[in-house]
Amino acid sequence: MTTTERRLRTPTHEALGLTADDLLSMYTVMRLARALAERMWLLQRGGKTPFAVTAEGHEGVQVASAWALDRGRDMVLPYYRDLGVVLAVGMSAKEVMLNALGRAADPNSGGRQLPGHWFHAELNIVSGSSPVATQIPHAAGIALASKLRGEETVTAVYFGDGATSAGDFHEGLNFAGVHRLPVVFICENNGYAISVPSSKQAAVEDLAVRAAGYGFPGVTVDGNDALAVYGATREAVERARAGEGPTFIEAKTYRLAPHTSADDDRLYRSPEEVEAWRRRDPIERLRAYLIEWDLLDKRKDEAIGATVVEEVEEAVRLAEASPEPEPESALQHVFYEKG
Amino acid sequence: MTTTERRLRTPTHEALGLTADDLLSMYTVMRLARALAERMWLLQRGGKTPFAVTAEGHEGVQVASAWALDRGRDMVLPYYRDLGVVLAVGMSAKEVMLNALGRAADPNSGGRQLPGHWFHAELNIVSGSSPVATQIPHAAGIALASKLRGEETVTAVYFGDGATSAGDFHEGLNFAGVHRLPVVFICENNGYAISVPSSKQAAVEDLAVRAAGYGFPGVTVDGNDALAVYGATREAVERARAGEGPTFIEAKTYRLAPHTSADDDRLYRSPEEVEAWRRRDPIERLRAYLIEWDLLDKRKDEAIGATVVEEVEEAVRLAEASPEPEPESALQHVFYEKG
Amino acid sequence: MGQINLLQAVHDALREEMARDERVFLLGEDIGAMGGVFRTTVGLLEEFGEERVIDTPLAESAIVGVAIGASVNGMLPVAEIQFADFIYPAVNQIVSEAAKWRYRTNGAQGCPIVVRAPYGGGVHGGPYHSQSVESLFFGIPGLKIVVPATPYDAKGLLKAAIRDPDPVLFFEHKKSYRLVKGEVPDEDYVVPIGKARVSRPGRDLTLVAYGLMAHYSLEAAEAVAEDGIDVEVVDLRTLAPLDTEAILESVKKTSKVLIVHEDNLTGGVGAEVAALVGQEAFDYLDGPITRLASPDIPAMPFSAALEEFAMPTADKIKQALRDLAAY
Amino acid sequence: MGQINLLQAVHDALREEMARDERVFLLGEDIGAMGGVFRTTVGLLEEFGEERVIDTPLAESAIVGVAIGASVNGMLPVAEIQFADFIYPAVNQIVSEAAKWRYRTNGAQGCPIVVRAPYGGGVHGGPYHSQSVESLFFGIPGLKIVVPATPYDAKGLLKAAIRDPDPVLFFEHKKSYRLVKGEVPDEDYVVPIGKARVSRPGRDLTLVAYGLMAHYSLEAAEAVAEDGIDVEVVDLRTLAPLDTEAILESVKKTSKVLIVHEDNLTGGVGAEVAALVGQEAFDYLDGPITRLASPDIPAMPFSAALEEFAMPTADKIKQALRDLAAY
Ligand SMILES: Cc1ncc(C[n+]2csc(CCOP(=O)(O)OP(=O)(O)O)c2C)c(N)n1
Ligand SMILES: Cc1ncc(C[n+]2csc(CCOP(=O)(O)OP(=O)(O)O)c2C)c(N)n1
Ligand SMILES: [Mg+2]
Ligand SMILES: [Mg+2]
Repeated sequence: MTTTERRLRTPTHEALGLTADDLLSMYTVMRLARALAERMWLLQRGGKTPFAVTAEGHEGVQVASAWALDRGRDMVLPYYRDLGVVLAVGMSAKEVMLNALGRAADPNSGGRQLPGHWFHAELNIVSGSSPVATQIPHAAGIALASKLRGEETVTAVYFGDGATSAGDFHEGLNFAGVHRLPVVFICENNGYAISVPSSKQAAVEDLAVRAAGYGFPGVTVDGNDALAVYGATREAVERARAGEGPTFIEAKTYRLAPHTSADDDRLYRSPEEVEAWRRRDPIERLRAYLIEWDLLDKRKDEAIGATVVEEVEEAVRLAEASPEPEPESALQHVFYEKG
Repeated sequence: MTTTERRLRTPTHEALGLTADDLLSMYTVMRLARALAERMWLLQRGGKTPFAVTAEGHEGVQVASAWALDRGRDMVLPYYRDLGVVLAVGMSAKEVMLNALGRAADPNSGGRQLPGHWFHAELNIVSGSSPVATQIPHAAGIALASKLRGEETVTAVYFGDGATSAGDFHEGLNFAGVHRLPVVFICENNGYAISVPSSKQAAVEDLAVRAAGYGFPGVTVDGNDALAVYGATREAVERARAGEGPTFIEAKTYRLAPHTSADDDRLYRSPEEVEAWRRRDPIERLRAYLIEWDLLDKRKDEAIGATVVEEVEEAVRLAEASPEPEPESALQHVFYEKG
Repeated sequence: MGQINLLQAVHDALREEMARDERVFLLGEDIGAMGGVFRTTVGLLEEFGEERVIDTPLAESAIVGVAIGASVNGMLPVAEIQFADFIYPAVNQIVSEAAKWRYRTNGAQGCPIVVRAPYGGGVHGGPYHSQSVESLFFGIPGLKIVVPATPYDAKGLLKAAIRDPDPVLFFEHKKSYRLVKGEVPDEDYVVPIGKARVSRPGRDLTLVAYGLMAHYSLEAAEAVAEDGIDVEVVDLRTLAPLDTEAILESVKKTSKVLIVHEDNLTGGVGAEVAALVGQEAFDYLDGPITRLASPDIPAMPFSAALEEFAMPTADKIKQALRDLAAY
Repeated sequence: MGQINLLQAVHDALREEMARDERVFLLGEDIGAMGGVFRTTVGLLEEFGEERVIDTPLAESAIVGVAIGASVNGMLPVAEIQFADFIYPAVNQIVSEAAKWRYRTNGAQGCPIVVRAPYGGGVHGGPYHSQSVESLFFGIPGLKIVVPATPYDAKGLLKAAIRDPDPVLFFEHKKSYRLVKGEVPDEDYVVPIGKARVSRPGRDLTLVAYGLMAHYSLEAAEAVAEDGIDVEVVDLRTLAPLDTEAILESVKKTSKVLIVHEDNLTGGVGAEVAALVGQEAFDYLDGPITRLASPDIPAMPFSAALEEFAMPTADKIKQALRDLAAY
């Protein structure tokens, strides 16, 4: 783009009300999510943890959508893949690594749950489990509570395309629709539920059409276009905050890595397919945008890369030095314990 | 309508491929359903049975939709309100009364289930329970079996508007959509789930819009217009039989009586509302059509009425004379028993 | 102090807790304008408004799931499942979510919901309106289960359940609603969760029961007293956590135990009571650990003849008491 | 005759039954192209085609509900629940529908489905990939529950389950899949549902177990044999219907019983075994009815330290055997 061309157009991020700094921070968090993910694979392969679940390819939808929330005020229900979401709302790399290694100091669950099962009371990150879709009715309940108290809090709930087949998806969206609750439903549609492709999951091209059945808008966005995701989510958040009810956002994306460390994705998809999507990497795409608008150059980008790597390594160091839970503590906290 | 007017138009039933005899039979079954219902209230109030569930007002959608099925070939999954459906596919008044009184000879369950919980293996009526919506995935499974065997059987499954909020509704329709199964989903939308009105059940005007989310057509028909219901169902049955997949039919109707004998509908709806719907009685409407087209006159109508009453009284007599189940038989048939 | 029935006791507990604490709200099917199919919530919509008495869509998983969400966002929801028989669609939310919330957050957060459900047979409801479902949830760590027998306990325990920081399943015998009457004080009180009650002291034999069967058991105990058999009746009131101390104390005193429940025999709560006694009071036992329960069939059939055959009755309990006493 | 692992035994049973009877088909998540997340269905899609090996949407209630529908329309479906922990959304279909179908049709029609699910801990799966869920279904009339310990039993019991006219829940310990190997004949055979197996005869003490714990129990029994304690190990194999005869026969012989399961203690299957023994073998008993199980927590945590603490092990069983023998 020439300088003249640039002068003639409004940059997308400005049109969306994002400053250059915002956008660079968003980009940095996306890179941090990627770097943490890559480090998790190394830890898992190196025997430092038996399990890893990561989000390569999902950073666009995760970070950009969470960016549209009011941090510390809005409620967030991520699912196991949402590393980018929890980072965007403020979880530190160290906390993520304490979780990845199952340490006693892990704020998510103190080593009780599998990695990727997020919880952080101070950050309004609501505890999630493994059974798919159960968090969707929770989101409705959380939003109902906010509404009953007359707060303007918005609740954002995340899930995959597979989750849209579960009964709880339906019951949760229907409840939110009936009560016009301030919820944003964000579906990260990566075309697969482990090995099951979209064609076997639903007989529709766009899952967003389902929103019409619940009486609220549904939109499909390119999940690898962080700015598009941000725009769609911001609009949904504004609608919710204004008392206009829920929105369903379907962000189409792709998982570049296996489902989890227990998966072998070569059993159900071709290297060509993965490669094609790798060329649409949301991080590359945002990088290209930043460079196009002169908000980033090679030097600055490398500096970001270096900071991110440092942050990750520091997190790993701290987490590895952090103690395991005490064996007998397994008996605690089945019920409330005084004191 | 004058004779000339009549000559100039094709009667709706003929356009739908129904003979005058067909239509009169359909009308007779609707009247039988009504007469049985009214008799059940008397039996319940007279202490002959502790429970009754009836269908006054639903006869149009029930009888006319079932009329579009291939009796003895197609599979039918009625819900507890579907007295008209089971009569239309061949259950006798006597069998209905054996069921209403919980007798040992009741083919539906030998007095084990509440009245209205239908089952008749020979008539392809599939056993139903009380929990709402569970039959919807069953219908998908039944249709899947037909499809796996290459049969051209169609499966029709019935449920109320309340059932459309349950997870099983969603999971069942989605499964049927993915596999393009030969199922017709028939929703008898009477505006209430016991006392809960439509506005608290879903945030949409027409539930039929949900079908789009499963990749197949949804239609809304006037459930009190038997001919419209018949037409919509026949089309859906033909689509299913031709391998073109499921259809969702929403028939809007009204329950003229309380939910069951345990209900007091005055707690949640006005006499005026009930009265307004009484004026749209599907039986009256079909009667008017028949008279309009000279297929029925007062004398013939009275004769039908008399036959129906006789059939009902005979059924009550036989059922009352039929023995109760043996107490110890309560222990039988938890599992398969040889011999 | 006045005589009220169990239905009224439940109603009053809900009403008083709603008045006492703004965080308390109700959700369920037909609880609003209709006041509940059993009329336990009559008048509450009028008094507290549609926002706190919510008629939900027909979706039990959402009823419990929404309650869970609201509870972790500062509210104290009381969910009604119209009949215990319809709690099964909510099992995933109850077992995977409510029961495990505190454990998986390492104690940082609880899930203070109450799930109320009318249970039990003897009302000609057929197999889907008569079930006792407690054994399905019994033994799921993280769940409290309460089954009150008297209006006093129903009111005091429901209040305790609403104030409890953890999820509580609260089962009300639907036949007891109008059948069982009793004294209830006017002032606010709670009955602690986890404590059984000796509803009749006795020396010869311990009878452990709960819910409607606690009444039939008392009736049977009084009857056999005439034959000189002095039965101690322990009304469990709370099934989880089980009051093991109260059970053991009684059995160690009497040396014999009969356990009665309406739920079917196999895998019922009675099995755990029996196992407890067989391990912890073995040396005190003077006769076989005996259970009386419904037969292993899928709940009572509709036909009166079949239903009567299936229900445990005071007569059947009397017979079992006599047999065990004679051992 | 060859040595195969439990995973292979399950696979072979499925394959042979599909070849034997056209009515048999499979449905579940990731069972097709992927061959199952544990690889139990590898190659079956290729051999039998997409119509008989159906990758379903992520919807457990539909998986079981569709299976039920197909079963009452002449098919013999085998549904896979990917982890037993995810069976809860299907509880309504299993308990309200499959379990009650024959009863409510007055015996006229059954519901011959099999629901397979990998269960159990010790695999660093955390609380949602480690659960033992049998106690939730145990005692629901109309359900059969099978938990094989050996490849021989897994293959023979799965074949029996597929041929059974009623619904069968079939739980496979996921840690056993590759850990446990054994001889399996080449020819077709079934192992009857409802029969326990004495996997080690002994005189001093009866040890009742199932699943992975049946192996740990054998190991512990061999170890204490060196101290002169001769343990009889009864591997239940089927939990419902429980083989009460086999249990009682053994206990009447040995006079002492230890019951071991991985499921948490309270309300587990062990309680029913204890209750049975306490009632029917009371006069033969020479020591307290003893249970060893996981503590009452919501399944094993992820951290290795916590998980090890929670799992019953051969060492813990040995200790319990010694204590009971010394009583
Ligand atoms: C109720 C339930 N069933 C099955 C599983 C096993 N499982 C874990 S993740 C997953 C696929 C989820 O796919 P999707 O919702 O598309 O999310 P993605 O992993 O693709 O981001 C499955 C089947 C589960 N966790 N919960
Ligand atoms: C899962 C479940 N929840 C609750 C009930 C109690 N119940 C019985 S019928 C009914 C209302 C059903 O309404 P709808 O589906 O509209 O059918 P209608 O009775 O109006 O024909 C309810 C809530 C039930 N049977 N099953
Ligand atoms: Mg996906
Ligand atoms: Mg209705």
